[in-house]
Amino acid sequence: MSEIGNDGVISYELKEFKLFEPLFKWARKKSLWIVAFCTGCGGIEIPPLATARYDFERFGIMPNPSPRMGDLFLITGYVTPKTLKRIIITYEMMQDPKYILAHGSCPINGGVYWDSYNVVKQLDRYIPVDVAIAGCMPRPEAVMDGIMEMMRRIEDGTADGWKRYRENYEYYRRNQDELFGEGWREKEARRWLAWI
Amino acid sequence: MADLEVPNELRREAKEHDMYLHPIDRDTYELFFGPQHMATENFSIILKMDGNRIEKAIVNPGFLHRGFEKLAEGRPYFTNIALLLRICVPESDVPENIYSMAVDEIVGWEVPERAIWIRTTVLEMARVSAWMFWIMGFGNEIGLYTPGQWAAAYRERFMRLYEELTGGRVYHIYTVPGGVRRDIPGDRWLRQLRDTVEYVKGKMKDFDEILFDNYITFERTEGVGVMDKRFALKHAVTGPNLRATGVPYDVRKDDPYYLYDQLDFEVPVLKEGDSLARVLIRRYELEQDLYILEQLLDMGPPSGPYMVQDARLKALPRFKPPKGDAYAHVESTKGDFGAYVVSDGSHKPYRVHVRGPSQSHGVTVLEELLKGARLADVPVILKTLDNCPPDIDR
Amino acid sequence: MDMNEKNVEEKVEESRPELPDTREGRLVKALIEKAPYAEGSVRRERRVEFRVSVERIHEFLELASETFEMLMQISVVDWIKEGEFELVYQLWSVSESVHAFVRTRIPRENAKLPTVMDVWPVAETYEREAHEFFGIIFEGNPRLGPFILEEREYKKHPLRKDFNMLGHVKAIYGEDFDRYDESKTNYVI
Amino acid sequence: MIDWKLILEVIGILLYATFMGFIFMGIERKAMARIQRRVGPPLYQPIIDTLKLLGKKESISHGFIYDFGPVFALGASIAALLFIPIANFQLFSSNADLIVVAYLLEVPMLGIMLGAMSSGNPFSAVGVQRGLLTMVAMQLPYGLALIALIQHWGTFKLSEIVALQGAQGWSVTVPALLIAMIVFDIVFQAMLGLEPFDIITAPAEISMGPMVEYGGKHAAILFTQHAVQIFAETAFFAVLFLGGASNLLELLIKQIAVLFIAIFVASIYPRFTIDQAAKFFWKWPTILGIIAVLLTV
Repeated sequence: MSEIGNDGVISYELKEFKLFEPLFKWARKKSLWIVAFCTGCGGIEIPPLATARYDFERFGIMPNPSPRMGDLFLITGYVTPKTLKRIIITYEMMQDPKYILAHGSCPINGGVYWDSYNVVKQLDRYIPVDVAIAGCMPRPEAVMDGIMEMMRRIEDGTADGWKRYRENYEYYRRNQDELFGEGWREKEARRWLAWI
Repeated sequence: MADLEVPNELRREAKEHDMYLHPIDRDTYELFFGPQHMATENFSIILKMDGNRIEKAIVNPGFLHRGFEKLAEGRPYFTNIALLLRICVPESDVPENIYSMAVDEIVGWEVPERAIWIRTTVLEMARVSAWMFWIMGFGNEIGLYTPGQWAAAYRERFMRLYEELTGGRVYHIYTVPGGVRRDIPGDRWLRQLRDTVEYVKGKMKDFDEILFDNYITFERTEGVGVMDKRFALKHAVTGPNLRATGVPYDVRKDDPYYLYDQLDFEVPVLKEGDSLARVLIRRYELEQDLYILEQLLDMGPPSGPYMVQDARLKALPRFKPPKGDAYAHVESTKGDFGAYVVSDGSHKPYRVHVRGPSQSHGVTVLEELLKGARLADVPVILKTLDNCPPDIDR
Repeated sequence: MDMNEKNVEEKVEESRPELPDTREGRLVKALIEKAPYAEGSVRRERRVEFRVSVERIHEFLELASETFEMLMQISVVDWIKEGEFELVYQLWSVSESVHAFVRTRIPRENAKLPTVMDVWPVAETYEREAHEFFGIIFEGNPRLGPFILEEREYKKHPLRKDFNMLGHVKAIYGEDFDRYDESKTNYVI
Repeated sequence: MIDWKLILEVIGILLYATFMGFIFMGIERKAMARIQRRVGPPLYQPIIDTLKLLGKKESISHGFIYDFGPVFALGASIAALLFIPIANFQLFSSNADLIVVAYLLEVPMLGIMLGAMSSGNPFSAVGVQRGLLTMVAMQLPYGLALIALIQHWGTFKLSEIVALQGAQGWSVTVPALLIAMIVFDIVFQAMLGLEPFDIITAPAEISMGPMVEYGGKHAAILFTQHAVQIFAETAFFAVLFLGGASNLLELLIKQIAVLFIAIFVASIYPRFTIDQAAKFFWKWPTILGIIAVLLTV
């Protein structure tokens, strides 16, 4: 993260412990921590999910206030450009492996806000989405199903959004710059994260 | 279009007002509170801190702006219901109702009695479930997770009833101009509602013991974020926040809509105007709302149609109300929620303007109250004001 | 609910409408006597209406603030055919339980208005919003500028009627909406 | 000459303590969930969490101190653990090991503070500020409770305190020490970082405070440290006031009893603000502590 804003390339340690990888995969599946960032109206369905009726803590899922420790980013609903900036920065602050679950119709194609001037139409162009749930608003069961799908994908290794983001960083970066204008990171993100 | 530029002198003034353009002094620092934060939910406050005290707070909303008012101008009257209810997520029935009331007034429809009863019941259910949500939010902000978890589970009971009545959990798309979209499923639903109300009423004691009568809750909220009556009126603070300063203004009493002039309920008023008063007011109101629901159930739904009988409703997408405008408002848990609808006689509204209660207490009032507060008070003030960011952004 | 509403057009024709002898009527009469430049009428129970020219709007609102304690909203309506913005100050009187619409019209081009922040501090938010979405300048409000919107949308003042929303969306997010009817010609809402 | 038995015992106790510490964290989460009428995660959930954090790829560091802080904290926790007589094992011993343990248990906080300070995040800075103030605030009642205990038993040696309790009954049965235990229990809440004294992490205020910048392997070390710390603290409590233990099972039962008190208190009280907490510590627990000390004179 310390490299952000200099040349736009994020450096990664690529050391992988091949021996322990199956164990880690299992652990990743069983302990998904959600970044506490409700990005839209879908945030209203997170408290029911966390409480008695649905209780996702059974599966080791719990909200975590710090993006550094988070694994799962729930994009709960439509994304406005103003939020997308924060989403991108938060996503880049999270440490690999990290997963994105897009929640509702709006991140897929705009949903009811398909003609709104302030709603991002295709979230997939700006950050990699691993699993998307359709519906407005998706029922908690649907969200649970999405999380289960995410767990399955983590297990068989197809939840590779973080790898795609790293490999196709140019593409994502270009789309982001097209939307926000060049140099938005230096202008704005530096102010939010002055200590980095 | 004529591009209207802001004059330069205005712009410079605006810049000086925004403190984040100034270099940070050494003994003070700035804190970006939200939107990635547990307390603020889609809302950002830029705090200029001096140690543990807040010197200045700048509210930075807009993370949820979808341009509803513009979108509503491009959609027919009845389609707008499915759009506008998204303004207030925790109680989505409120925007439905204000919009429907305003259109009813423009058209001149007398909504049938049965529909009125259903609308009142739905609104009160929305209020109770919003209070449950608020208990969860407030508990989480001050670090007491237990009652919140219970409350969110009780809210699920109302969600189940909503599902049976309307088909939706969060967004109901139920109240439409001229009535409601469908009838009550049957007497079983009414019985279930009564059971739920009884159940939640029985749980009030638990909430009292653990949250409202807790020594540390008092410590945390007493004397925090005090406003006086004059300040609240000048800042158009409404709802429980205004009643906590000693003004007995409740839309249900002062501008009665639906069945509220036939119902017997009290408007709790406290004088202190601090966070504790706001917390307690909300607790009393929850009790009152449960009482209102009981009265409504005792009254029972009147028989008759649930939708107004009008030939124009045959061709809904091309439904055209006459020219005119109307302002309707209801009492939501956050305050006075109003909508101003202008019709130019076409099949789309000419202008829909929604007044969210957080618009008044979520920006200037919040900035004023945060001045001089401690960092630990920020979530308390935010939650006792019951700030709802989508109201501000729309 | 009392629904005896009147159309806007009708009221313009009535030069001096008869004020009924109700609480609302007396309220309007008292205010009109103090401010003879304003037109006042009663719309229905608990709804009164005033029309004031833009030059004296601040003066009138200051006067009205004695009875109407709260400024609930400033609604702007863009009457593009007439080339005017209509500003509706929604006032509420806590003591009298009456809602008042105070209407004023300003030309669309170079719309300027005095701020009412000194009367109701909350007007700051409403004015910022009205400025942002319509480009109306409230003289004396120090915080006009991007508030809810980002810079790019702010410059276009999106709630104006001549803002081409679909064109703007197409320019930024691409052409493909996936919202056509069966003939693939028209957008479906 | 290498004492192989001691080394084996150290490794065994460490493994046991870490594992049981994780289970204690699991119990904490599970019990909270049951109070909140949920099913809750499995008891071994913290182990999975730590494994997952270990498996993360880290791309950040804020310098040597940032990396050193968690290790320092873990080391201090382990050192404290080794001085406590755990059942029939007391690995290290000195004449004043009560004082040593009492202060070694506070050092980990300093380690976390050290690392957090170098991360530069303002939330961390506020958290550190709060953490240090909490430490200062809780020293007084903490010290008073320990003084009462030492005065009553007349020794600084933990093993002797255990032996004396075995002979004359648990400390709790002595009225003065019962008061001291109440004081210690209040302080204990702050040492575990639970409500009403979870001011340091306060998720809704400063989003995890010192831990906000830690992720991946750093966080895994901090988790392990927390596990060892919980084990050591509950064992310390059991040794001081509940008569120690002659075998691991007895100790475990006493530890879980102590833990449950902490969980129940935590689930019914909200969080203090930092100034209220300091005021609170210097008021009731201090008064009670002074009474306890005076009674034991």
